[in-house]
Amino acid sequence: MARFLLRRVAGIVATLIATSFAIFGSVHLAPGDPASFLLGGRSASPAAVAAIRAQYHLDDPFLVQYVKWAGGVVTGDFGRSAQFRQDVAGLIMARLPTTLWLVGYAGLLILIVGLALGVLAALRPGVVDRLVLIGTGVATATPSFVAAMGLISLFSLQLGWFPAFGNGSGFGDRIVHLTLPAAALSLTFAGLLARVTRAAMLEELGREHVEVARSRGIPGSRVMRQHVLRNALGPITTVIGTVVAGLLVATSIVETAFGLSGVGQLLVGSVTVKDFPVVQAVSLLVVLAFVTANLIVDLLHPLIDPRLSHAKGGAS
Amino acid sequence: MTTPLLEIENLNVQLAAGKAARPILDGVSLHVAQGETVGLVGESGSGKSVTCRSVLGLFPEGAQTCGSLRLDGNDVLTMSPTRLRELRRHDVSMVFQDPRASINPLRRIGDFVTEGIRAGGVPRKDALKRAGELLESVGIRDPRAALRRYPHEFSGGMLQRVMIAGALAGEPRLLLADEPTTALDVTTQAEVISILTDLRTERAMGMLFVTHDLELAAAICDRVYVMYAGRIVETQSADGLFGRPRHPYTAALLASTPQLDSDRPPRSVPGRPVSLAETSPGCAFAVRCAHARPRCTEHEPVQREIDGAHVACLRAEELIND
Amino acid sequence: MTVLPIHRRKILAPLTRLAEGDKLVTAALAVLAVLIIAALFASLITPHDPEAIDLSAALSGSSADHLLGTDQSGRDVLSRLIFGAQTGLLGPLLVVAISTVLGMLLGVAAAWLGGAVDSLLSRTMDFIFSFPALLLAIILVAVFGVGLTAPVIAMSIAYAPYVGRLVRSVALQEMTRPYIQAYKVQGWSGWVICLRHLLPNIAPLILAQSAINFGYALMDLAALSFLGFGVQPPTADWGAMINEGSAALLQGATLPALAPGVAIVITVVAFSIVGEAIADRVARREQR
Amino acid sequence: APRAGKGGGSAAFEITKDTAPAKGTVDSVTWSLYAEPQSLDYAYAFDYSPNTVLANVCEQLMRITPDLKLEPGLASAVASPDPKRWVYTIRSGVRFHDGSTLTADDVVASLRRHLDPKVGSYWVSAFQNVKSIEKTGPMEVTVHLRKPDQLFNEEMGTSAGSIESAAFLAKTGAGYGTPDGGVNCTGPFTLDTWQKGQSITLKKYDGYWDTTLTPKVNTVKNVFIQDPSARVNTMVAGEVDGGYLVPATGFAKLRAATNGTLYFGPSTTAVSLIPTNLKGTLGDVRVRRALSMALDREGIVKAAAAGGGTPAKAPAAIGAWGIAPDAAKGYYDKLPAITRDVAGAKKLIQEAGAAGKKIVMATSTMSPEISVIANAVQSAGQAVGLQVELKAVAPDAYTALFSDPKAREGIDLVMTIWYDSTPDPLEFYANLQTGAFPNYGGYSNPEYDALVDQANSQADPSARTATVAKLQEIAVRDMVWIPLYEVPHTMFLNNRVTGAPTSIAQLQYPWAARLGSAG
Amino acid sequence: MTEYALEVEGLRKSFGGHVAVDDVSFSLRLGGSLAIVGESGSGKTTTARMLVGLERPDAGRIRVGGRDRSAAARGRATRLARAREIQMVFQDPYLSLDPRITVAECVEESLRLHFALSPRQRRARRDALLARVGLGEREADALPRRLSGGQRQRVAIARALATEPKVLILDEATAALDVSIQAQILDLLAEIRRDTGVGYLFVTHNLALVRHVADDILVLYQGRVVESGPTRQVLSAPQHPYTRLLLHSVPRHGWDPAQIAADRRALAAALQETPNPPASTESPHHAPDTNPTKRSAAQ
Ligand SMILES: Nc1ncnc2c1ncn2[C@@H]1O[C@H](COP(=O)(O)OP(=O)(O)OP(=O)(O)O)[C@@H](O)[C@H]1O
Ligand SMILES: Nc1ncnc2c1ncn2[C@@H]1O[C@H](COP(=O)(O)OP(=O)(O)OP(=O)(O)O)[C@@H](O)[C@H]1O
Ligand SMILES: [Mg+2]
Ligand SMILES: [Mg+2]
Repeated sequence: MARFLLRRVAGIVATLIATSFAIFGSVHLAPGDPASFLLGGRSASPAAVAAIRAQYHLDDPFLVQYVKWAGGVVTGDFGRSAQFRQDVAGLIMARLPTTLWLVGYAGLLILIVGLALGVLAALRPGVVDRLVLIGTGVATATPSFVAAMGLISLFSLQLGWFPAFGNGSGFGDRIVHLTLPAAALSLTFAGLLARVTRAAMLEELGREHVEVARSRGIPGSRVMRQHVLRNALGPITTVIGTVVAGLLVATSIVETAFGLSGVGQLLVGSVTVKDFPVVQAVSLLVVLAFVTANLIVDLLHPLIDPRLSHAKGGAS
Repeated sequence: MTTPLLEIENLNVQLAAGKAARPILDGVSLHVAQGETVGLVGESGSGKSVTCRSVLGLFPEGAQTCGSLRLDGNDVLTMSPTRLRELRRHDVSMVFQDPRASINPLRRIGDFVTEGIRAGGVPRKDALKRAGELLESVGIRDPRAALRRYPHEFSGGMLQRVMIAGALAGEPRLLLADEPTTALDVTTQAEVISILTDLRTERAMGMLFVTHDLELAAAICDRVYVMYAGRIVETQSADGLFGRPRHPYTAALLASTPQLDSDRPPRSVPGRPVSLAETSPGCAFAVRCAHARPRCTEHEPVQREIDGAHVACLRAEELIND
Repeated sequence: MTVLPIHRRKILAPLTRLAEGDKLVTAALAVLAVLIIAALFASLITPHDPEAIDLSAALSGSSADHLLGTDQSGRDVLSRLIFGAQTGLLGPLLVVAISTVLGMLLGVAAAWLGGAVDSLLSRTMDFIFSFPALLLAIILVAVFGVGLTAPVIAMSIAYAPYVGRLVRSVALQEMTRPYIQAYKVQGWSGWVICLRHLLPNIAPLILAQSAINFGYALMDLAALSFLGFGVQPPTADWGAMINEGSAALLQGATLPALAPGVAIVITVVAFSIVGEAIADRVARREQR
Repeated sequence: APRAGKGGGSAAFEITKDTAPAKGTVDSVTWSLYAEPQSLDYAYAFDYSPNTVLANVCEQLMRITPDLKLEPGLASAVASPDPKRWVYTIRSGVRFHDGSTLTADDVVASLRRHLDPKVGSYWVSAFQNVKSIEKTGPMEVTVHLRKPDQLFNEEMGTSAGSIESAAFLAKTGAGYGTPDGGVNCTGPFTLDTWQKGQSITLKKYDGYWDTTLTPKVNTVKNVFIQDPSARVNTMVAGEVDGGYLVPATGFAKLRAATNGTLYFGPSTTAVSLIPTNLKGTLGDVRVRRALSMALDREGIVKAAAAGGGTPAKAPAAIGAWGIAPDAAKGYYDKLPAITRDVAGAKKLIQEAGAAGKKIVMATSTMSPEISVIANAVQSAGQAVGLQVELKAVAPDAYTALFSDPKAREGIDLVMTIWYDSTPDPLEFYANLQTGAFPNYGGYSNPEYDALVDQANSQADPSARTATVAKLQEIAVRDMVWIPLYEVPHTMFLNNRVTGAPTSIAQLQYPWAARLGSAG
Repeated sequence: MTEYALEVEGLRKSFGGHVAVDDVSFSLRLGGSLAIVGESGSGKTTTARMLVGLERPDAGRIRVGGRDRSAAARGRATRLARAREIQMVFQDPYLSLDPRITVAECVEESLRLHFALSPRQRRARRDALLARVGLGEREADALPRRLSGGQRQRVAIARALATEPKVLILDEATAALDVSIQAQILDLLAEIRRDTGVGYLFVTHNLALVRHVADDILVLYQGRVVESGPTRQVLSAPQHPYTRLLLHSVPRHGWDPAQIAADRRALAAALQETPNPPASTESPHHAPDTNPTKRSAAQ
């Protein structure tokens, strides 16, 4: 187990190094002079440009720049935002709580609503199943920004139930402020999870061991819990893993649509003005979250399916 | 013969209307007495499994049934769901063909063996203790450790023993064995069969043993039913069946099975086995039958008793001398 | 006389077989047909020039002349919606085409060649996989600028591992089937077996996945347009229309933003229904 | 006198010069900003949101009042012993927010930062004629110029003239003006907290020297609300007490609001088209004029500004003539009227032989006006036989159009919303001098250049404006920029509070100091 | 020397640490018939796969008609030449045909690859082959999905015969079929051997079957050859205890399963092997004692 974990963490580190190199490298490819942006739209005397270039190490060879940057990243120094003239780490840290709250809240909604609907559809073939299928079909097809518009017009403008902007502070206030964004964010994913749950459960329902359990006089609810739902957890967990990762990127859209100041909006804002240090840092963070989520899923799988713990070569 | 343990009379199973509507069983009648081992043989699609499962009240989705299916005199077809569950837990158990598919791979062996009795309210500790004894009785070494292991840690033969232990947990009086050894090696098959036969004598259980291996049926059964296309075509004692098959189908089946002890090469039967839905009026076997006469395709043969054998062949009497 | 109808029936046969009388699938196919026709013949069927402005008629509501009203510049929303189907379908089509081809190559190569090639390709796919599509698109937009190109390239790359992993696992499964081995024993070369037998047999599954990916690509591209990274004004594009139209919501004009939003939802739903219908057919065929 | 807009029936607006004075104190006020300031370093304060905050926190040498007049600020007196020298006498007894006392050293340090290329000040053009900045006494600073520069003194009323404690600048270094480093200037409010990404809270500064501007509000919380709809909605819902720069799309809604008032105030803002390539199709003045004639300005005002604007005759708004508002009206009236004349424009294009020629106009999703105007230009071009191609660029690229000549390659026309920081129209017209940075099209006219220099050496405002009037005439005649419309400065104010100036001078004037309770 | 169609010497193959086939040697006479028997996981299929080149042997020699084919095939010519030497029929009739290719095309493909025939000649040859295995025109145009298991196995045999091989390997080729159909296929195979002189290598665990189809027999146990010889001799006087056990295990009248179980344990103890090795030591790809006999209903 420890060896497996070590190998996976090493894999993640390798991925992150490759990722950071890819991101840094692609940004380096970008046409245009970063210095011209740093001068913020005012007359750029050659002296000023030279000063900026020196300040941001733009004249060093690419590899030197990369090593300097990567060295900083390791110590938590992601460089300085050109746009905000602040340390990128500070910029992100200030916005991280909002994003985490949003992701957490949405994640919870997705889990509860998605699982409940999926299970319901699997258990009640016929009208209920059909309704859930149609509902989740539309939900998965509704982009979060479209949902955002609908939710804002209805709940905050027409009905006035929720505030139209702001992150909120304190628990209750945050919940109130983040309800609509979390709903918009979770719509697609909850629909997806419901569908996957339904499909996984139906697949399990068709398995022989379920029929065997029935043939042994086990009550239906128990069969559902211990054989169907339990065995469907594998694919469900996989989907939850990708959903968690997908959420982090989707926040950029939702935060922009709701005017929340979080990491996603920071990313979008930074891309619009080519504030590369921020783009690099946020991208790296998202990738880190993505691979971590996948690692957790991979660690969960052997717990769900004992067959996998052996296959992975872990000592039992 | 006293009242049989299991008595199926004139069971018809039909898939409901719609595209897939078709008959599966037609007038199946069979009975199993206490302590008796009854074989059910036939080629694939003949309806052996459907017959077997129907004893537990398990039918394909949307199936319509008629006839009667009594266990100890109680009709399974009209039982309440609660009573049916009781029956499955305590009275009848089934051993399936593929143990690896039949046992939930994600749960421990102990869970599998005990789940039936625990659903009946037996506390966990007692159930586990009982499960340990059961595993021991089917020849699993270190049963206490085995309870904590997972199905994938067992070979197929061992897993089939686990399945048998699970089937025995509710102390059933009737054991349904649907090709329990088809997936196993010949040597492993012998071990599993020996366990089954031992247990049957120990517990005086009735057993309905489904197989397509005539030799195997001959070796362990008291009586054998032969099925073809959803109907029972012949019933006899095992010895009788193999010595003097009365139905041309039984005879053909026997002839086509390679024999280890005889030099007579397997004789092939033309055509292929059909399912009930594919049959035309009259005898379903007529198209493949060397002895068929035109009337065979006109009248459906009724079962008659001939020398203690029940045969559904119009020419059964004529053919005795062949 | 009879040649034409027979011919036509042949063309439509796979579709009618797919629909199999299922009303939902039939409706989805109809929606797609309408969309494709709208995209192909947009200039013939639109009531107005999608870029013709009429400032005096800005944000007029639904009327006989403008069924879906006008936007801030007084452009006809319906016409823009119809033209929007062009970029709306072209972008995802490119993404799906490129990513499917790429994923198929990667997946089949990994499965067929196995060994070191497999682990190298699988690692590569894992690596790409760790970039969410939208993130990769955003990075490429940051680097190469806005427009359809960078997002399409980014998403083609990002979607490829999804196809690649599917193809690899399906191909691995298919390769254990004796018919593939029989062809090897017959002396066929790996290429021929892959192209003639392996790929066609896994193609329906890939097609199903592609249809579903199409919907996702459409949503992602629309999201990028909404963020201002994708298709740029004045080109009519659903995502961009929502972006422009959302400002008018305050002025009480919902149609400029609502109409493209609904169009996206309907299109994606239609694609996913068709994708699932294909997957369903494959699954049922497998069962037989 | 109030000026009525002619944006069409319901959209008409009225200019309100000021709001009623505050009657009492209020503990706290929440104010909306449309974006988070990227920095509170005055050297980079060149946008609405940082200026709106800094106006209350960092005071300048000079002060521009709400009625767009220049008056002494931290310099108690200013003198120009000769045209190439400005001598500032520093006000005594002024304390920075940390309690230290303002001296000439602070002024020198603050101003010299604009000259330092490492700083990269956004205000560097204000200092283009500065030779040196010297301390000439304990409380006196002298600025030496290379050539006469009247504008320089006026720029001292903008962030170019903001004064920061030299010690604080030295101490914070690169962190100056960031949420972590903060600022330590003088002004009626101190920077209290900067919650990154969310809000900047200002606190009343008790030691402020100018007792006429003693705040009546203890804290002002500036919240950042980027989304225009959200900004309007929070105003209507009373979640914020007010805000400047109200989105045009929200006018109707805010007018109808019962909990506050939408004000239109004096402004120096005008929206124009800038021909950025005078060597291409737009090189011919007839083509530029034709395009101007073909434009539907009323329609544009209605669609792009929701009626909140008036068609313009000149590229500098009439409000930019703050130093001589009455004379300005006369000059403005003399300018040829702009009437829409598509047929005439078409003829003009034919004369110029430009029929069918191509013009590339940049457009962007950056703000909704841009695309509406771009569409209008395209349709006007079509009407007169020009082929207008819209080239969409990303927001960053759109910004770059104004800073990077390379970014403008291949683009003939861009739209801009231009405001002047000073009340002097010369600020705008100096831009069109040969070689000036914002002379994006590379317009060059010796007569014009001479007049700019002349105006910049005329100390007397009326003489100077007379010269600028000539500049205006030439600029309009040559259509160096194509004027579209002028927009008023907008503000929404909750009924609870009053006193905030409506004028665009709020960008440098401590507007929050006048804010207080309405009843 | 050349009297042998197939000669195998010291064949060995291991997967990971597990030796699946260990030092297996045998030979098959021209037109002869040899059966490889053994319990599940004894290495029968692995041996067969090595013979046709689907698996690379770790050690050992395989010769067909005197030509060595132990090394991997390089180039098209070798590949084709080898395909004309040995062909194989697989166990599962439902998975051994490409579902998209018609029966006729399936056979024709093979002819096209191996022989330069005119289209007419090819069609004639194809029809002859199909007729040979008892399939008519109606089946020729059908897709495999329309055929029963027995018919599919006939197609597979026709396809294998198309290359005119010297040796045909039948890996449990009748195990998935009903006995009545199995008998038909066995008849067919016997006929073909008589007519063409092709040699058979039967891979099976059914000893009763072996008695009727094979001249010689090779008993594998845990990858090793434990006994070999003429079928009659081995079946009537088995030498190795494992062969005896196998023989006794075949169900028949008077069969005593309890005795067999005891014998089996005794044998395992004697050979110091566990009768049922825990699956964890086995490859996850292969569940060793599940006979993959997925008997689907022939529709
Ligand atoms: N769940 C089901 N749904 C539809 N048809 C079924 C179902 N189960 C069985 N059948 C049909 O019933 C007929 C008999 O099937 P059954 O499984 O009883 O055959 P069998 O004799 O057990 O064959 P085998 O030897 O292959 O197990 C077949 O034609 C089969 O297709
Ligand atoms: N590709 C493979 N990877 C790993 N192990 C394998 C592989 N193929 C076969 N084995 C192992 O090699 C051993 C022999 O397998 P093989 O399939 O040859 O047995 P068999 O005699 O054909 O058995 P059966 O009767 O079940 O077909 C088994 O233990 C199996 O697990
Ligand atoms: Mg069965
Ligand atoms: Mg095998």
